[in-house]
Amino acid sequence: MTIAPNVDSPRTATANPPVQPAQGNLGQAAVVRSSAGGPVAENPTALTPVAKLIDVSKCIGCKACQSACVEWNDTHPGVEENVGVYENPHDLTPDMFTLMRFAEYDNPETGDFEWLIRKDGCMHCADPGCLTACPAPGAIVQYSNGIVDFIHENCIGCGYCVSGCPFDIPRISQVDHRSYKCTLCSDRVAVGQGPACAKACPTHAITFGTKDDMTALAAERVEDLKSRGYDNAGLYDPQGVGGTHVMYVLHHADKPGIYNDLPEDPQIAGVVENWKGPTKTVGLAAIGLAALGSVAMGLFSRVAVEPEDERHAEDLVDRAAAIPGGEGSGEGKDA
Amino acid sequence: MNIDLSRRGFLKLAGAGVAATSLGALGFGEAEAAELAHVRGFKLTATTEARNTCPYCSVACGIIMYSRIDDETGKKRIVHIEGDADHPTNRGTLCPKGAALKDFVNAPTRLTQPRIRKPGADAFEPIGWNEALDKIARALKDDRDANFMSLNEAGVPVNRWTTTGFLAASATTNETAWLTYKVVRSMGVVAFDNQARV
Amino acid sequence: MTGRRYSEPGDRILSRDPVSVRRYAGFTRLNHWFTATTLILLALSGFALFDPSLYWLSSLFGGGQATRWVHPFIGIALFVSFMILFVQLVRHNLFRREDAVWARNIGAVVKGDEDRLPELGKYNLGQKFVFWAMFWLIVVLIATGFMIWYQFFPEIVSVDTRRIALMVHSIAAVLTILTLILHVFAAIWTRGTLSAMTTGTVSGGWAFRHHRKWLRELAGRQRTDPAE
Amino acid sequence: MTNSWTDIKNTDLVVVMGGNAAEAHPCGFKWVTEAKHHRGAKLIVVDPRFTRTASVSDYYAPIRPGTDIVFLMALIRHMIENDKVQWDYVRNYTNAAYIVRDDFGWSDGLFSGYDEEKRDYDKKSWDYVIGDDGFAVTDPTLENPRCVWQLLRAHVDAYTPELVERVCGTPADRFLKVAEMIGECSSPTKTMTSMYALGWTQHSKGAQNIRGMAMLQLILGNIGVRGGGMNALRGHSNIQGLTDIGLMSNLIPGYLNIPTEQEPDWATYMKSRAFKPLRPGQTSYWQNYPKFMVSFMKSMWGDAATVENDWAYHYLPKLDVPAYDVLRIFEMMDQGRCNIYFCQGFNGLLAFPDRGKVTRALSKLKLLVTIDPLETETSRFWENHGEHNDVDPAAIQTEVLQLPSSCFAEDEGALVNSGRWLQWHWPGAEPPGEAKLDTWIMAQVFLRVRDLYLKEGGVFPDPIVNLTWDYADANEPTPEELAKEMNGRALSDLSDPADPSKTLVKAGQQVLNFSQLRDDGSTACGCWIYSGSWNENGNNMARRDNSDPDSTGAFANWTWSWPLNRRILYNRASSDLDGNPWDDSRRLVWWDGAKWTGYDVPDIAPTAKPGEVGPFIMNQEGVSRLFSRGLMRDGPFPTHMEPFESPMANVFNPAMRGNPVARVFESDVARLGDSAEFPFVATSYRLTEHFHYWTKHNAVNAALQPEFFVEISEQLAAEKGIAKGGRVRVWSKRGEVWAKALVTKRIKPLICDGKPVHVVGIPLHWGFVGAARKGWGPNSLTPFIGDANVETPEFKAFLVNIEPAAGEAVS
Repeated sequence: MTIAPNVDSPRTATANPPVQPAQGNLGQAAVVRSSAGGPVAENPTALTPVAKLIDVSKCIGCKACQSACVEWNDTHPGVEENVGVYENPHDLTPDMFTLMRFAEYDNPETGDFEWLIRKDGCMHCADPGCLTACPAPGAIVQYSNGIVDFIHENCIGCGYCVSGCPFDIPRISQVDHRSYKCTLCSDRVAVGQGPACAKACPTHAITFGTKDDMTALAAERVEDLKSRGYDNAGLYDPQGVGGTHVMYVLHHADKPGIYNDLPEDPQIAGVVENWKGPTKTVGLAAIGLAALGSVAMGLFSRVAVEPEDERHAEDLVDRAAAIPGGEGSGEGKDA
Repeated sequence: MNIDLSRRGFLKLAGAGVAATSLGALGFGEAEAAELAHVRGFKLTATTEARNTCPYCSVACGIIMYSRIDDETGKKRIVHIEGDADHPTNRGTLCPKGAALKDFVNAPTRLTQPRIRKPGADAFEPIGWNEALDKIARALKDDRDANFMSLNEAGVPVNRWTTTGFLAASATTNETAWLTYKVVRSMGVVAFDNQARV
Repeated sequence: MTGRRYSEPGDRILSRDPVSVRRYAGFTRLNHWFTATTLILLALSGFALFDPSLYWLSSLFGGGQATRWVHPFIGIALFVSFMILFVQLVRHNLFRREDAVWARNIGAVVKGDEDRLPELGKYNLGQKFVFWAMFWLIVVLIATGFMIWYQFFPEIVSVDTRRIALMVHSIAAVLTILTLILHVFAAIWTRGTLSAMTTGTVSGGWAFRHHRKWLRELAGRQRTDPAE
Repeated sequence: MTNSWTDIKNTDLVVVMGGNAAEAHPCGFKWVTEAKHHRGAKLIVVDPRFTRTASVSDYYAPIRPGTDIVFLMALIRHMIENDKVQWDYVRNYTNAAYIVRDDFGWSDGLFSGYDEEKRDYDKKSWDYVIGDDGFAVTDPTLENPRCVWQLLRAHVDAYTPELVERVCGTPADRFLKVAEMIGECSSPTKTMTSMYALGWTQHSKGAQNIRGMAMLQLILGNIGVRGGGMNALRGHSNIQGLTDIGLMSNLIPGYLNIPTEQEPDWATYMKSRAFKPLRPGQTSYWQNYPKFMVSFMKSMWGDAATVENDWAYHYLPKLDVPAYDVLRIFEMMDQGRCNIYFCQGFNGLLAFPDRGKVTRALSKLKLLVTIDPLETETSRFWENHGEHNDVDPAAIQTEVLQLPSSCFAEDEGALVNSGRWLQWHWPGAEPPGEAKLDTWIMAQVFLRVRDLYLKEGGVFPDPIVNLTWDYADANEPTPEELAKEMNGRALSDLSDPADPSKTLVKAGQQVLNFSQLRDDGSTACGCWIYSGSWNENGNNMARRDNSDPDSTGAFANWTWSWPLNRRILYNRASSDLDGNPWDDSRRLVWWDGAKWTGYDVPDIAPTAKPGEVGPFIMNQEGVSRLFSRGLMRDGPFPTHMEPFESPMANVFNPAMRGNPVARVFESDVARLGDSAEFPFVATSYRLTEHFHYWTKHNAVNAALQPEFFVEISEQLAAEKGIAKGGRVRVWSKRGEVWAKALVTKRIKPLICDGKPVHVVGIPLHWGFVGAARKGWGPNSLTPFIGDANVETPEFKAFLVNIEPAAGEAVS
């Protein structure tokens, strides 16, 4: 199956991947935002926003998503050691774009124990902190379907994206010094496939489709959870970052923090905003003005040494030399 | 003279000098034009598909194996394995083991030649198929002829062979299993079992 | 006979007609220009990472990756170099009573009519301000610099701290560049100053007009000098 | 599985006990989440640990390993006491009404007929009262105190919620909540499914655990219906197939049996397999046994099997013991009574209990042949790997031949999934290097042995030289040839019994299915239950039509399932006595006035009148058995038995250790520990990141779960001063291992008989070869004891001790 570049975003992938040459719909033509003033499309292809929905209440923490992610993206996470937890690798790495995080929670209300398992990874924010912070033009782009992708050729490995991200997701490779994170399998989505993790997920805890479809599905799930006594069940689609293209269904949406510190109200840090905003403008302006100002002042005024200053100086030196042993002291001549 | 001094001094302002000249040299960052946005080329393009089922647990998920001819060996090599979306049981999904099947098929610890470990030796050494199979046949014949029990104490024909045992696999095909059954049973082996219990 | 209050050991009258005075030794000048160079390079590479409109500057250093890599190392060079300079110049940059008077008559300074100003030693308050501003800013830059040096110190501080460090680093950088501009401007605006850092000498007239106490002391020491 | 993976979506309640489906069968577990999402189904998990399955459950109850029978019998008691019984089902489809002999009884934890010397029962009394008409006597009112129902009621009376709390350590309120949720499924319109695996089988009374749940399911009317059933989640991709094809010491393909010494001739053998109906008009399908047996003999030995020589009856070995199961084989090996051993795709060194004994036994072999795609610890059992395999190669005289075989990706054929689907697969690559297909290897071994016998003669060569081998290429029989051989074909024209003038099947043609098999030698069939898989319509196992009319979850045209492409066993029981579905929303098979019809292949003769022929046609009774007569060695009802290594004595009979009829070898008695020396209960299990000892060869899975660890509660960790992630030493009477400690809230101490019982969880995926870090398996610690009926090793409940370990981290 060949996808014309103008074909719309896929719904949750139900077909097997193509093996015939397929033309994708993600590329420069669909770029709506690009880091550091990188190139954006004149009038970008209008793709329907997509989303990955992670239903924590269906997740069994099997790590199929991690496995599928590694296989699809050809990364090679190392064999670490066991440190007394289920998380392996122990954190996101440039070779592990997604990670199951396990939390053991004694629910004070019910007195029941709960094992809260959350798939961590890039949230694909509508307002991405990484893109805001990035100093390299075109290193981070946002496509019209909402996918935030790294264009590694343009990445300079400064790590600003790590500081810019409200979810602490990007990781810098110590090998090629470029930043890596979940691409939402942009290469699969481009040809009408869902992300590898969503396709693999055994219990369909991860589903992929248009953001509208996923939001509707989430509502259905929340209703089911409420019927099972999870009164605070809800959808996690934080507006602080303009909403995300990876969303969670949580049984305890009122306490995202209990799912391994999922941020309550994530947003791009104030300092980052300031640094990338006022500091930059004001700073550059000040430098510009100072430069101009001094040049101007230099033109209109100067402090020059007058000839009599030289004479005063000679007198002063001579007089000092003239005191005891004055005449005949030949130091001056020597000079 | 003062003026002279200052002019010379000004021209010696190193930093500015370097900057000025370099800027001229490089057509103002043309070299730094950003690579245009693009996604990774679709990696399954022009691969061959084969339908199979996962060899691990008994859910028997449908999988599709994508292969290419390996330049080195000239043999077909699996480059990717993914769940079969058409399969009624798994609907394209796979567990963490199934999703990584490719690395099982291509594992560095796959065996590629018959090997023998001689009594008391501390290492394997290669052996040819023929030699290995003849060794096995000889050993079987000798042991069977020596220990086959035709009649029991009561004189009832029992035709059993207890000094050689065979442990069958748990992931071979029915067809392999049937052939194995025929071979093992025909010889009268009773110490015959499989992995059903473990 | 008299000790030095306003001058460095190396400072002395070189000739009397016309008077010319040694202000900076060769090493000090080299040190100064090295520091200056690193500062310029840092400014340029820093600008590249600071604002997209200036990203093209990264081409001066062989591209974004190279710029990202080299900037911190130049920073360390600057720090070391500046500190050596600092040790040489700090003594005469300490605050003196006459600096207050000078400050009060800053208007006169700008007009250039120095008769209304007190006689000064080797440095005036303006120069001292530049000296100390540079010192403190560079300290801040090197400290925050390490915090954001992701390649080698990814874990040195928390993400939150790193975010603040990033902002402080850029603000400090801006101030440093402003100070640099002031420094360069003053050097050019006050004619006869540049030679101090190029040839190392100044004219007697320049010394008489801007740093009379310093000149006096040197004049007074002429005889004793050879004994030194 | 009586049902299929896809059928689970039809359930209202899933009970996962004796298994951990989410962990071991994630993609099958999808159908549980599906049922929860779209049917509002509930999930109950009963397990010693709060498992991954429990993490998505609606209700969880802890239980002490090895006490499931108490829990299950208490559930049955609860259903009877609270009238949570599907009466029509129990009355008509079970043997509740059958009258049992007066001399049958139970006391002190033992049934009538126990012989302590033989460690066995005389099962004579465990039977029905047979009337003068030769049929079993019944009392449809269920009033008779000697009827199965009344006996069951009396039998479970002791299993109160209090007993559950005392023995299982399950808080009574938790048990009652579970009982209440399950009770709802006694309604004909509510169904519960049981998903279990080795959590129930790997006990010295594993078969009785399963009996217990099966009885409960019958009482609730959940067998044979959509969304119900007893669903054994098989562990390996084709262990169902290997069992169907009878690769066991005592089996013949299709669950026929290898004769014993007590059956010296064909007639005697057949007499005990006459399977005469125990009630008037019942099918008792096993009456066809001779047809299947003769067809099997013909497929093995063709013309050499004749009516004159009893179909070559003596080509078959006769057993002197119930079975030469792996435990017995390794016991014999250890005694030096075994010389040659083959391990085909099997890693015994890590898979069998008491690794020390396994190593000792293998060291006494003359020749070990391993056939595997991968390196295995077994093929390198003689190699020193420091603490991970501390042996002296020089002292081991076993010769080892390691033969490289193909893997799934390189061969063609069918695997049988847990739902009995035979699914054909195709190769996508070629075996690496000199690796060969398993079929080629087996053919080579056979042909070479046959040639030696033809050349040299030898002891009883007949079964070898006469084995049918009519394959196009003798060196490499093809999957198609072998599959067709199992389906069976006509050896001469088969005439239609209804009209002898018509020929049903021409000589040489594939039979349609086993209904065409004959006992006169005119048909050959390797595995009767697979008959129909590759008939004249072609390879039905390769069918890929995934349509599912009315989304019943049947997928009748997807590949092929045995028997006769039937997807749900006993499906006639999905309708009431008159043949109308119990639940209209879950119609499966029903009587349309003239014949049986529906979404599935009816599990009854199409024209068998409802009300006359019982739904359980494989049983002589025509009904299911709440009382299993003499069919199980350890009792017609399940009764509580402690594990052989247990922290507490059997409450019914403190003197009784483990299963009173389980086989214990002399040499192993001394290797059993007690709770004084080994105070903690250990249980072994899989992790979802790994598959047995295979995926440790895989860099990806090794990264996902790199190193051997054990799981303990925060309380035990505190008590022993064990730190999270610290290194511990775990040892039993049989061996010791070192592991990382995973301290978790998911395991909590249980209070049994007033004392806290700590559980130590031991996953099983590490060894000394592969990509993952070196480690051990639980089998270094487990006892060499099996289930009384099928000898499945007691891997799920044994005793250990644990302490913090100094020194280097593992590997």
